[in-house]
Amino acid sequence: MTEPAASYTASELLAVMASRLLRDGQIVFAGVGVPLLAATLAQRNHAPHLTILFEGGTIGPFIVPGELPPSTNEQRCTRRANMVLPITDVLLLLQRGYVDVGFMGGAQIDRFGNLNSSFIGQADNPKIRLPGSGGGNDISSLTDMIVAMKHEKRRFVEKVDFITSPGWINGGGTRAERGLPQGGMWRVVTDLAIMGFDAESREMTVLGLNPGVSREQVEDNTGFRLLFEARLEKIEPPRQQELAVLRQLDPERLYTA
Amino acid sequence: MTEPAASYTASELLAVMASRLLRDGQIVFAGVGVPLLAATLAQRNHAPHLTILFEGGTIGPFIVPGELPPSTNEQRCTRRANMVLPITDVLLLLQRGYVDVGFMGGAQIDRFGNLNSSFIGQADNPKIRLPGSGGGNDISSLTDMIVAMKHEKRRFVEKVDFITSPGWINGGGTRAERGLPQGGMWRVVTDLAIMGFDAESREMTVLGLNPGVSREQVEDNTGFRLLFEARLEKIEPPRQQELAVLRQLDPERLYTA
Amino acid sequence: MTSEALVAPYQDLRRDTLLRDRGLREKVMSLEAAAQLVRDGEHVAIGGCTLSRTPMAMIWALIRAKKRNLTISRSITSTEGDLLLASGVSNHVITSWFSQGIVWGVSKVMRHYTERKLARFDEWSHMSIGLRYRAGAMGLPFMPSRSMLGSDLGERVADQTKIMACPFTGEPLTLLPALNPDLALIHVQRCDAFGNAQLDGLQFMDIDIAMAAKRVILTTERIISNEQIRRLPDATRIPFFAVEAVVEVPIGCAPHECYGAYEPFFVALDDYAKRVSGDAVAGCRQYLEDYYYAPKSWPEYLSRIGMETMLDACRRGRSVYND
Amino acid sequence: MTSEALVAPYQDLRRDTLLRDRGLREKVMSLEAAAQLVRDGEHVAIGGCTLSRTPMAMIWALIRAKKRNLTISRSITSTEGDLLLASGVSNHVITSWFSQGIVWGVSKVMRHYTERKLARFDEWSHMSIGLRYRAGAMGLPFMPSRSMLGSDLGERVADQTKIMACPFTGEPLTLLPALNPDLALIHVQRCDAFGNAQLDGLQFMDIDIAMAAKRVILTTERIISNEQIRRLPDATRIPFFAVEAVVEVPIGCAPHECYGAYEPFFVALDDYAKRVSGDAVAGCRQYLEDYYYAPKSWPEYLSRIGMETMLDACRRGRSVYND
Repeated sequence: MTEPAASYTASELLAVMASRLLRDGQIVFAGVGVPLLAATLAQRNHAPHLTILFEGGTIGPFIVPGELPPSTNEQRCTRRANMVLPITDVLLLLQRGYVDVGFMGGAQIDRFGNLNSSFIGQADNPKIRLPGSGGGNDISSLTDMIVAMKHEKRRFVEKVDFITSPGWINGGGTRAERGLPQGGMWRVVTDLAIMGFDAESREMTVLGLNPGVSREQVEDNTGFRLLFEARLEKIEPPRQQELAVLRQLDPERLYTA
Repeated sequence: MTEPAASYTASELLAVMASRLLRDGQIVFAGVGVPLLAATLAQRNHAPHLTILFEGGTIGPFIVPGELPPSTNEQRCTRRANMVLPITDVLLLLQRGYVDVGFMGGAQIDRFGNLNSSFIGQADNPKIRLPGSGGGNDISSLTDMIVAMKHEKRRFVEKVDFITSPGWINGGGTRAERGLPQGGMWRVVTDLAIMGFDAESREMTVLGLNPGVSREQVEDNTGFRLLFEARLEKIEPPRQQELAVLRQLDPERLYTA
Repeated sequence: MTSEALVAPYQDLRRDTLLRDRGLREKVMSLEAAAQLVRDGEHVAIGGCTLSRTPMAMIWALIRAKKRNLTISRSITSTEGDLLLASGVSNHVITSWFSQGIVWGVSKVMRHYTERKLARFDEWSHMSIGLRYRAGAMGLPFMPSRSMLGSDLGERVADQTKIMACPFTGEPLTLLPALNPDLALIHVQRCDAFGNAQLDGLQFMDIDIAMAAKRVILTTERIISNEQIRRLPDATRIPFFAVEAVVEVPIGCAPHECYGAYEPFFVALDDYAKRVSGDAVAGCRQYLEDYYYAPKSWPEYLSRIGMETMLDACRRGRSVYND
Repeated sequence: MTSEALVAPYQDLRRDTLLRDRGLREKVMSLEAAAQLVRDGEHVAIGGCTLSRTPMAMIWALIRAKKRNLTISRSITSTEGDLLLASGVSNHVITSWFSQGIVWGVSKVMRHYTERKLARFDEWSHMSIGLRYRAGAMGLPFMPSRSMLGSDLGERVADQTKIMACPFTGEPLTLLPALNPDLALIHVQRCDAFGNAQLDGLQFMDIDIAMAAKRVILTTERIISNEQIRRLPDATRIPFFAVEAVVEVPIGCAPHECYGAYEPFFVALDDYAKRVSGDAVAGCRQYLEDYYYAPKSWPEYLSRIGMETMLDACRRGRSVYND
């Protein structure tokens, strides 16, 4: 796909759009990369009381600009945190019900918001063995999800090869029937659009198009039939101030190249 | 019953006899009072590498002479300990299988070594509501037990009014049948004798008489028919050195009056 | 069957939690204001154990506020149990052991209320109470256990547990129902205004209680800055978002102990024991009159216990750091 | 089905534990001696997570000792996983995520061994691995969980789990089989000669791993006196009686990090990534040659990484205490 004509990268756009979805006072279980940047941007912008949780075992850290962690499991994740605790216990906060939103990147997603980070091709005989779930399955099973990813046909597929992290499974009430009445995929943020899921069918539905992006452009980069809201949200382009915060956080463009 | 004619109290005798049952290197889950005194005496005497665990959450403390804890749950239990941990986790060491011996006092015991610290009389309409199990049920369920108590007819009964802490239940294989293949009552130490349990029937069996105590004296103070080993152990009276340690630990005779 | 013996549906537990304001916010208030967070008939879990880190000041405030029909749960229950029964604040105690302490013998107050069926005393093994809180803290409906099998103790609460054969090994297990108290009262050495708490020494069941409870009231020897908390994040034991109220109450466990700050006030505990050695209920009510209703404030309660007794307890308390 | 997927009968687990010498005794030894405690084919759990507190020196020793057919389990597996596969030490990895790290992309070494079925990669959710260790640590045959339902991830390990309707609420639960590794390798900031260990910062799953394992090998930045341990008993995270061996190895996680001591050696990690960017297996084997087999000692391994890189990592590592 082509870069939207503007002075920001696709990743910066993702981070800005995603940050606007977060509300003050929320507890957000975030992965590194765009999710962390978006959550931190939200904190500095409009959600000063938002709390970030990291899978490695951190509650409420401050990220030091230019010292972004390589994963959620290094000491950089703990700078000036309110608490550190064992991995199992921070993940159990999801099960206990303390977390408002889980927020991560995605490799492959389908029209019902299921995520695959395990296998491309057949699980028993894969073309590519991907790294795996990490906490993805736990987060997706136990809270509402936001996913930020690049909008590409090969990533947006009719049906994922393997459900690593459950979305709405086969749509409708199938997620609850499979034993997961709580949580579910809430928003998918890409460099082209912001999507939600139909309240009934649970099919992926475009809620708004990013500045300068056409409906056709989104459809061309999606491997299945997307629903579109009758009235699409108007999405404001990234503001200089938002981009400035991101560039201060990630001067080396580790995650925003 | 009459005090054995000697310059030590019944409690001191109990502590000394019990301490001799402990071996070096063992991990002993001990209650306060005589069990703690006996375990500490063993440490100073013949078992320097014995480790004491307290229900309140302590691993391997040193007891400061004259500063005996009022229960297993105060800071006096933690002096120079190797580790303190939550109550549930120290009790889970029993379930994980780390503990060699559980050691506590008893209010009422029966011929199969079951202990009652809950009700005298009917549970639904008790004559006396006793304080309860504490960790007694857990310790008795999950490791080998030593009990130290005064030898009185009202305490040594045919059948306890209520099984708070399981011994051999109804004898034979009934403990295992009830779901407790591990652990069981190993020794009962009193001011009159040391008792074990028959390997088959699991009936309480006198292994040795304390100095100056007759078989009849033991029978007169027991509410059921005791078995006696064909060859009774010869039990040495408390040595001055053993008594000296006890009196140094408990100068105010808090537990050894 | 009592409410806390039943396991709430998972979605209810989640809703209760998500409805709480879990943002980073100040929540410092007075004992009296905190007492208003407790509603009659609720299940209140008490932190600490026996004579240690008992949230006595908060219990003092609940008794003065004349709460009624509270269910109380605690690892081991000591003098605070007597007072909660004799004051009429509680009529139901869930615990593993209930009396002032071994050296003082069986509580006559506990005996009076339980033997006469004026109050209910649900007895569980110590580990079982801990595992029930832990299941609640983990968002699980139950915790399996190998304890309480074969005994009358287990039989007596059989209507609240399940016995199951392990699907992996066939071994018998007791499934203990999760305990999610409406409130937890916990006293700590220090915490910040948001409720991030540090705990020294013995932790008892406090962390599980805090995470299992629907609301947590923290009393603390002192309130420290959030900056101090953030300098040592691995010393935080209770996270702010689990906490509803923070009350600064120095010497807030008297006459019980607070690790590293003060040991039990033995003179005061012996005095209490003497007061309940005869007509226990009358003695306990008089004690409530003298120490709970008469004083105008917690400092006045402390002055009645006496300066010399307090200084001695503090000297002994700090001694753990002398070696 | 692999041995660690089956839950051992409880009496076997108890026997293994009771047979260990759990007395207070010194157990300091060399890396080489500690490596001899590991037998071919055993299940070895690795402490830390991703790039943090990886017991790299001990893994280095196992690879040099040419161990075979080890099953490895870890919360999240990074470069040490590549090295254990490429060296032939392990042919089975149980983990939730396996690659060097997000910024370096998918591990081609992992892909080579798993896609060609040269090694088995059992994938569990992160929390599920943690709960399996926790069940093992608690002496339970399983831990219930609300995760891994409905997904192919759960389906794929369905032969190792049970789905059950909660007997209290009727809700569906996944029962996760306990994981009791034969050995745990854990690196800590400090411990005493008996094995009482203090852990700073992120603890990951190390405490559960230590209590679940049948034998624990501790590597430590430094060995401190038992007196120091006893001065701060609430700082001890692993009790001596769970530990079989103590090895003092400064900078023992290089090129990974050790909280408060050194951050990841990014220069070295980028170099590794470059070496495995082409023919990954050949590159990894060459790396093993240069860093694992050629050096005569751990200090020599460190000098090959380089003084400047190390000092920089240490400067960044200590910075957590600068604020």
